[in-house]
Amino acid sequence: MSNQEHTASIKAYVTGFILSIVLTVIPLVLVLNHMMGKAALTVSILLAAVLQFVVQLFFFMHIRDGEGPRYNVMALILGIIFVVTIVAGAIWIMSFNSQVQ
Amino acid sequence: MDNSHFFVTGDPMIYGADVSIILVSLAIIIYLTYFKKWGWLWREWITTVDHKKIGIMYLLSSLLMLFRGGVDAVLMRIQLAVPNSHFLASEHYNEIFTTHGTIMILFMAMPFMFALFNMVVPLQIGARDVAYPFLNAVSFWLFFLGAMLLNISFVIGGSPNAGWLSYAPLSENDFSPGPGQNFWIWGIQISGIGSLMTGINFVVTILKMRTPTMRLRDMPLFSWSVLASSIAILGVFPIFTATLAMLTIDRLLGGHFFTMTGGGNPMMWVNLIWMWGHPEVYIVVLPAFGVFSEIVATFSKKRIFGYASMVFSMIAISIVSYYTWVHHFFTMGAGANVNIVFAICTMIIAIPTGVKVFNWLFTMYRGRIRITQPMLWFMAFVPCFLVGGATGVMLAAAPADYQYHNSYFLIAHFHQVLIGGVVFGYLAGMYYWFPKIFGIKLNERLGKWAFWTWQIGFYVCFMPQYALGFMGMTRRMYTYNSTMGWDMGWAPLNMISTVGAFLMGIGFIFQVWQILYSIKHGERDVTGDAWDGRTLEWSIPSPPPVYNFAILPVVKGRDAWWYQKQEMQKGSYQKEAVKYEPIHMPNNSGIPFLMAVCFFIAGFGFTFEWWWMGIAGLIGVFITLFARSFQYNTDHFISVEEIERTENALRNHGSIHRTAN
Amino acid sequence: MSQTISAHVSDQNHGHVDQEGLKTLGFWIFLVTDCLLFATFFAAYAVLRTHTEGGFSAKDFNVPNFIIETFILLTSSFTSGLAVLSMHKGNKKGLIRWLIITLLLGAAFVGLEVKEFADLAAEGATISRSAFLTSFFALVGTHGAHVTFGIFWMIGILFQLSKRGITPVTTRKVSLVSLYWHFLDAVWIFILTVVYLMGVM
Amino acid sequence: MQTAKLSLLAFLGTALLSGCDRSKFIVLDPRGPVGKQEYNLIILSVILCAIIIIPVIGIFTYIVLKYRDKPNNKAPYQPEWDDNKFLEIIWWGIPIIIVAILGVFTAKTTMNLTKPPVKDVDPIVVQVTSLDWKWMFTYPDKKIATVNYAEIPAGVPVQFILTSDAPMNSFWVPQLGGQEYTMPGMSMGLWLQADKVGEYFGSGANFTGKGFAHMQFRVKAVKQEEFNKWAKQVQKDSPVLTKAGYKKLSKPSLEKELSFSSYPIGLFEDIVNKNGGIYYDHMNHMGDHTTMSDMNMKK
Ligand code: HEA
Ligand code: HEA
Ligand SMILES: [Cu+2]
Repeated sequence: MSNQEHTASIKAYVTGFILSIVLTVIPLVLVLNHMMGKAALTVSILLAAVLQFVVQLFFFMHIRDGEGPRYNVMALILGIIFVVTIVAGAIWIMSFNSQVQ
Repeated sequence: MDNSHFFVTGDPMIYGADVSIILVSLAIIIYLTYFKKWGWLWREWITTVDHKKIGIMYLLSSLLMLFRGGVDAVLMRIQLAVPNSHFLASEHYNEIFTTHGTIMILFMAMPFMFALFNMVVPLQIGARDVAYPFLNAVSFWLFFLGAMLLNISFVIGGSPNAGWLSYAPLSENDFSPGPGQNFWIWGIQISGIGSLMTGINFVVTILKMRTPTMRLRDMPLFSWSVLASSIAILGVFPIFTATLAMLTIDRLLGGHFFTMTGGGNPMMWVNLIWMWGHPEVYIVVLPAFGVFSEIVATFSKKRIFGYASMVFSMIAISIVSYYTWVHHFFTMGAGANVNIVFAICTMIIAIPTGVKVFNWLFTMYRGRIRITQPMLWFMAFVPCFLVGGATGVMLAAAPADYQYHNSYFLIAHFHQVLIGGVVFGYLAGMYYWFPKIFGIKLNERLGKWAFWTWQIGFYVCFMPQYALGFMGMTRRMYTYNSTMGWDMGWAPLNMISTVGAFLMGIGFIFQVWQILYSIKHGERDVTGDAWDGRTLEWSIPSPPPVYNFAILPVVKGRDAWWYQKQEMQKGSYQKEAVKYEPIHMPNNSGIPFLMAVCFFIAGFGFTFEWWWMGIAGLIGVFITLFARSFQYNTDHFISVEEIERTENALRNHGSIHRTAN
Repeated sequence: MSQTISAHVSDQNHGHVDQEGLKTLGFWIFLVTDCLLFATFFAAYAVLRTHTEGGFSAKDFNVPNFIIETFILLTSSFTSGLAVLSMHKGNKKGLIRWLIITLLLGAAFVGLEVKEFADLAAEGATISRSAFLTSFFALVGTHGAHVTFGIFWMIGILFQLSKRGITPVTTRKVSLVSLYWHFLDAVWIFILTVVYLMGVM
Repeated sequence: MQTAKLSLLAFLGTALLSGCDRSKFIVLDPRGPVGKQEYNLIILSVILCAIIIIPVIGIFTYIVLKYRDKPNNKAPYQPEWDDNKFLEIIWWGIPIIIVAILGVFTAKTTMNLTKPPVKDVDPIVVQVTSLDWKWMFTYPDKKIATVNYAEIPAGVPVQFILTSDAPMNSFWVPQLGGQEYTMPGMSMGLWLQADKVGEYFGSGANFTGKGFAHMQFRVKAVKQEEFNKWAKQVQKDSPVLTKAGYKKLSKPSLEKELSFSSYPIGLFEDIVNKNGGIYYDHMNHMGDHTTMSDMNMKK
């Protein structure tokens, strides 16, 4: 994590920026023009969001930077697992979908 | 909000408390002034960033809170000793179990745990401090002032009374108006932020601050347990912060997260608070496991058995504990499939826990067991935790839990793991590392008395509670046998249980006596290695100098100090010529304390819905943050001469370079 | 868990810990925990989003407003990156210029958000109107508060930069604030998707 | 080791002192099929835990006694022995097996309890509303209501449908079966059945504030004919529960046992809906507009 080596270059930033814009415009167009069924639409825009998150990570936040054990990557992966657990778990549990006793 | 009762009135016990609080505060102030100790207090303690001193402050506060929580417990037990008792009124009883639970877990167990983190981890991994000493001080002061905020509710404004996890909608404005519930929110919110920062601090400390030659796989198990516990802290305390913020929004801004009206969903509170609450209990028990791992190896004179699976099981516990929270509300009826999944995940936790138990047993196997004070507590822990864990597994069988839930069976389960696991574990840790931090061994005789009264008291108090659970007695009842002529036969067992509580109280008094007595008359430890230890903390003098290690130790594997001692004994140990280098240390700072005071002011203001005060406090917090950001002169070097002077003085005490016996 | 000793030693030059690197790792971990904080608000929003009590619902969001907000924030994320680039080139002027632009974009974003909230309140869609609105204001407001905090943080750093120039310490501070800014952009993407797009769709 | 003995002693002492009277341990003395299934699971879990916990405590005692650090101790001493794959496999393996067994039975019982305890008898519905600090029971078939006591026919499965018009509570009749939360805005189903005629202790199990300790109630199981007779009696003799009456009843207070000959139509549904029920598809009918047969079909 020292500052010696950087994947940051103007090229990376511009690429990242363009990709982000594209990945923002696509879901906007899809949603505002009602282009798909509800389920498909939901999946596509979530997918676009996740892709954009990845773009940010690689092109802006330089997740690949640094040497030695990648503790930041490990933290991030664990964090993502927990995030999914929190949101999906809450939705699943709060749907109260059958009789218990 | 109705603020007409700023000072709690009406109960003689509270007037008593008022008077004693005023008297004690006065006594402290007079003492400090008379002996001109204010400057000393400020320079040496309030502004300190030294992890050892912070550890000591954590320890003192947690013992104080054990006393406060224990007094609550004794009051509850007095009320329940006989049926139809009028010792405490309903609301008062409710306040007492709420503060008892909150204080014991958040202000006793957590700080006790942080005390051990701070006192031991840097020494064990050969570091000179934690990764962020300044942040460490912030964490402590946030905890301390958060705890004080909750504690003053007893005499100002009224205490919270909706249970230690304050289920909504009972904890909402409709059912709990007044400042009590706000005290609960802000007290634990402020200290919770401190805990989160401590978690970050120790994860980074352990990953990055080890002495360069210590690989993770050489690291002592206590430090591993701290890592596992800290990972769990990072995973769940943000949820805690957010959940409390939601309740704050409901109460202060009229929101509808968990209200009955406006489309709110009270079940969401239950769901979110247990997402934090369940891992929280493993957060506090994991370091206890770590303590025992050190103690067993040391006092069996043997390497710890199955190191790799010990590490694996701890990490597994901290991750799997994230997936069990529903077992606290099987009876909410989220669905049969939900219950089955979470029941099985819960039972799975028993597997790595069991592995740890077996590894401890086989560490003793073919060892040489010395029964010292720390070891005594370990030996009390094993059967107690086994039984408590087994009743946990019984609770985990979801349909069986429909019968145990919220009954005294549950109360007995969790006291057995919390006292048998956490309290015994931390006390063992305190006995074990006391000589290291204070240079004093604790008196054995008084220790034995304390130990046995605790043990007997514990079983007398909590075994009957399992039976009470089977008799249908539910928790949080301030009285029984008073209505409708139901006599369920609960009275005799409750009486026995109360006797047990008193015995534990006596045990605690013995411990306080033991500590005070030992400080005055106790045996000094001049060797630095009071127990013939195995890990690095025993290689330096007791108490250690500010910088811990004059030269960062070289580690060749696990149990580094043990093998170094053996080499020294064989004479094969090559002592390198000491060449000191200046040591880089952080400066003391008053900002952490001031920041926490601002938080306290904010919390107090919002508690009474005095917006001006709350916002002023928050602005104060930001000012202190900015002040820190503009500070560039934050550390200094200790010169070589000073190190030489200190080391020589310590060596003349006869410590580090003695050869192993 | 199994690096070799030598790799490890180079990680920390001769026992003197690399203070700035240490702080960067800590900040990363803090960001991950902040993610979990947002996740909790997201979870509450996901559960409560239909609980509108017959009032304002997610269908009624102001579309142009959130589109503009999104592009402003995206651009500011880009400009904060450019600031870091200038810094690595040793270009103090460029660094300060890009930081100021980032900060102004951030302020514009917050301004639009405040306007959105004010409009909602004027319509009677306040935080206490329904559980849906409570969870909406809490989630989006928490993000807005983060952005606001970032703005003040940048102002503080700007002062330090103008006084001290590009030093290892200020370099670390600029890197962290920019990391924070990218992170807020990433969170916003999910707010855009889950709150606004899934709302109006 | 001493502590282990001690715990055993304390446990035995406890059992003795409480008079060895099994009937006091109502959870272990179930009087209906639901309670019995849960009882069986309890016993199974006790046995499975005992199988492992007791030997471990035994081994522990043995090791501590044998490997004491005494000068003339002849037991082997191997300070470097720290690893044995075979042993490790054993102690990962045994708990896994036990957890697997317990897990299977837990899952089975959980699924079983979602169904009516017997199939050949038509169930009845009793709606339960927890209030501050009393229990209200409404009988949609008989159109009567009671407070703080419920009468049910013995041998007939009862579908209790639970909600709350106050902070959430938990409905628990230990001898008939386990509890379930009563929650505002929800209508949850709970199957219970009394095999024999008798009076059973019930209580609220989830804390709701000041009067919580007094939220105990009586469930009286009687023969079917008597049940019908009782209902008729209530319809004839008792006062009416009006809307205003309910409003007063739902205010925080303690009440004695009460009976009402009728209650406002749709009372239960209104309670559920006004507290947020409109946001859930209620899998359990609220009992007002359904016939028993399509309830059976669903399960
Ligand atoms: C330090 C605290 C701590 C610890 C370690 C545990 C450990 C466990 N707990 Fe406990 N628990 C609490 C503190 C703790 N608990 C608290 C405070 C509450 C109540 C909160 C409240 O409501 O206020 C609670 C409540 C609670 C419930 C909810 C009950 C209810 O509300 O109805 C359940 C249910 O599953 C449960 C289960 C377990 C299990 C399975 C374990 C396991 O981790 C235990 C594992 C250990 C062993 C099993 C022993 C050793 C293992 C072996 C020798 C291996 C082989 C054994 C077998 C296969 C059986 N606990
Ligand atoms: C680490 C956590 C911890 C610890 C250590 C304890 C310790 C004790 N607890 Fe606590 N307890 C909880 C955590 C803990 N508890 C929680 C989370 C709850 C749930 C709260 C809720 O429902 O919301 C609870 C609830 C709870 C109840 C249930 C209340 C109810 O539901 O109505 C009871 C009842 O017996 C009880 C008793 C005790 C006793 C007797 C001790 C003893 O071990 C205490 C011993 C210590 C002392 C006694 C200290 C010394 C005191 C003195 C020196 C004073 C003077 C001495 C005398 C007068 C003798 N506790
Ligand atoms: Cu739990």
